[in-house]
Amino acid sequence: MSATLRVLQKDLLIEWRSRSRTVALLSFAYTILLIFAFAVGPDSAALKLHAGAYLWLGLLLSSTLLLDRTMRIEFEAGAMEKLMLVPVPATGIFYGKAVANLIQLCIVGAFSVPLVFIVCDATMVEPFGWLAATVFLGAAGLAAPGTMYSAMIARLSGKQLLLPLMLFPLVVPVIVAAVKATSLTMLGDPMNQIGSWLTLLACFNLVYWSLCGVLFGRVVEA
Amino acid sequence: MRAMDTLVQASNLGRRFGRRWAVARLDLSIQRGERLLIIGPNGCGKTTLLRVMSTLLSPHQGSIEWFGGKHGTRENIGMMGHDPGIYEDLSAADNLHVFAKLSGAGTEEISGLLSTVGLDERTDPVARYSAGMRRRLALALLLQKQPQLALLDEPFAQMDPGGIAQVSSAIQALPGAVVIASHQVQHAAPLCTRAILMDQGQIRWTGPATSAESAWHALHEERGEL
Amino acid sequence: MTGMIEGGWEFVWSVYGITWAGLALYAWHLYRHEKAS
Amino acid sequence: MKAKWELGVGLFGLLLLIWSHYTGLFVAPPEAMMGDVGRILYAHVPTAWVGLLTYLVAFIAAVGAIWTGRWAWDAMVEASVEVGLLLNVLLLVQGSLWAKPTWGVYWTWDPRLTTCAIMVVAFGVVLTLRRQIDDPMRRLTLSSVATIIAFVNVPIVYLSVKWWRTLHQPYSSPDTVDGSMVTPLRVAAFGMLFLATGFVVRRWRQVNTRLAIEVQAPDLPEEPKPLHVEESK
Repeated sequence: MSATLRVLQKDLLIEWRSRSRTVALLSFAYTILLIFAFAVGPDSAALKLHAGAYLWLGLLLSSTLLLDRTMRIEFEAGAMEKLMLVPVPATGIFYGKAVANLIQLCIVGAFSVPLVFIVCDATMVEPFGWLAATVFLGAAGLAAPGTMYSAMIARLSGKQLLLPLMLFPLVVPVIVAAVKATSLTMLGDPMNQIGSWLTLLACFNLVYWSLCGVLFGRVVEA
Repeated sequence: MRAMDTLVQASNLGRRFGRRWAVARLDLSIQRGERLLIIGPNGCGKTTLLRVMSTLLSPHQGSIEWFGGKHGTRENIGMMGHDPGIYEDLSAADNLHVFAKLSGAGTEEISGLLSTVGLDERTDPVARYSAGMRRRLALALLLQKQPQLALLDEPFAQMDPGGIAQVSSAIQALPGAVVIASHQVQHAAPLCTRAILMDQGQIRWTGPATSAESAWHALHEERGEL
Repeated sequence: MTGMIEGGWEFVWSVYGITWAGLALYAWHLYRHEKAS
Repeated sequence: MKAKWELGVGLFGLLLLIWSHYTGLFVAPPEAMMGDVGRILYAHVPTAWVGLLTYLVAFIAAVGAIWTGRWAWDAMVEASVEVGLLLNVLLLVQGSLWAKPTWGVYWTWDPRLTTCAIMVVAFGVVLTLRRQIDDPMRRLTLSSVATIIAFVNVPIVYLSVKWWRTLHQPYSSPDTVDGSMVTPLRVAAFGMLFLATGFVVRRWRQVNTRLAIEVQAPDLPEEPKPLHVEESK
């Protein structure tokens, strides 16, 4: 457990020191959202209706960039091998890095939400807490398998193509549930289905945060 | 008492990559406090042997045992490999700070370590350091760990003369056993007690470090390269 | 028997055609590798 | 490579399949609701069941490979994922060709079909991964992990797509199969099962031989003659 915290501290220190890159990630998310708005056109009805979709598409695309970078830091200069030689247990490395990715995705999400509200003139019918929960659970759903897969393919040649391809099947339930929950919070939830969507997201996270933690050791040692 | 002193015992060790044996039929034992020099042409398996000894690579043949198989291996092994194993976004002091925290060691002597390897406490990230300075940082990380078994792959590479002197004194100060794989025999030999010459993954000669130079020549004569 | 879909044989034939083609293709793929190994 | 029982099983499955498809196409009455289009089910349903079963075998093999690290499991992962992918792709095509006359459109976001499409990518990646990695041990580990994650993902995707598609309006799927269709359907299912078993086991033997050659340690370089080095004075 303490190993996880220390790896997390390390990663947050690295991200803090390379703040410029995190700002670049944010601006990337912003440009994605603006491009969607331009693509859909000025009529606000469509924008308002699909605000949730734009938020999550922006987050999804940013997450691929983020995941690739956080693993490159470990593998490019051979730091991962030094971590293993400390020795830091593989579960500590996985959970530390996954939580660091989660925090950064939440930051990107937190900064994207206001922009979505402004650009898409979205409304907020349900209490804000639901939206925050959705962003957190959705980001967690992207972070766990993302950290796992980016570590698996870090040393492969075709990794730029492989990461989105590998993540796609896992992202579908996250995006489906997160976009639905977000849209329900924005446009009203007459039959209060948000709870079931968030439970689905929570189950997804439960499965993958534990499964990836168990398998990560084998992946790193191979 | 002999078993107690053997830090690494490798018998008939083999490791291959695809069809080629990088290391084959290798018997080696390293005692506490011993300083072993590994020399040999490029691609003779020096790096592979070091990586196997560091537990990062598992052998395909034979066996290898650390510290008589008694206590933990990885926390007592320090490796300075080709990759510096550092975080480029952090400064040298931060790198040492991070790894100290990760291993639960104290962070007081970080500035001392930096001066022993000739690095100052500048705060700009290691990404802007020269190759030589990165290797000094890698050495500092190894010194910080004070390992029972220190494995150094080309410690003198890309080092200026001042650096070589600092690396030599730092190596001499290391407590446990030290294994150095190096081409700069003139710098490495004085630090070591024993030497082995490897060629195509096998040990061709073993003897005192003082005659490492002549062993090197003998191999070249045999190959007709001189 | 109202509401029964009329015809549609072309879809039935294409489904069976593609299915059997796929299975035959894989059998051929196995045969080719049989020779190789 | 020698055992050939699987060829017999495969052929037997082929015969069952031929009989059941012939009966389904020409002998059995048209389906009550879908008429002749319902005959697609004799090919579609067995492909679905056996496809999923093959993926289950791949999952078990992957767990076995991770657990024991033996090459036999690794070969089974590749063989069953390959055949599973074949059946999966066929299922996708059959599904959309079935949807057109029934629903008027090739793609209906039907939960089963959508999950099937996503699985093609998930398991396709496993094969891509196996081609990209040349170190046998690493290939075993990474492809097994990818298979396990792909398989665990199936129910989650199915559930989320089903809710996504139907949470508001109820969803009816004409799965009820009346009496006269049952026998040919069941025979077709067994036929496909035996055929797929023949494919998987045959492919497994081939991959096993390939891996055996690849993994078999080359003979060691011969003992070098000692080097004559005069001890320095």
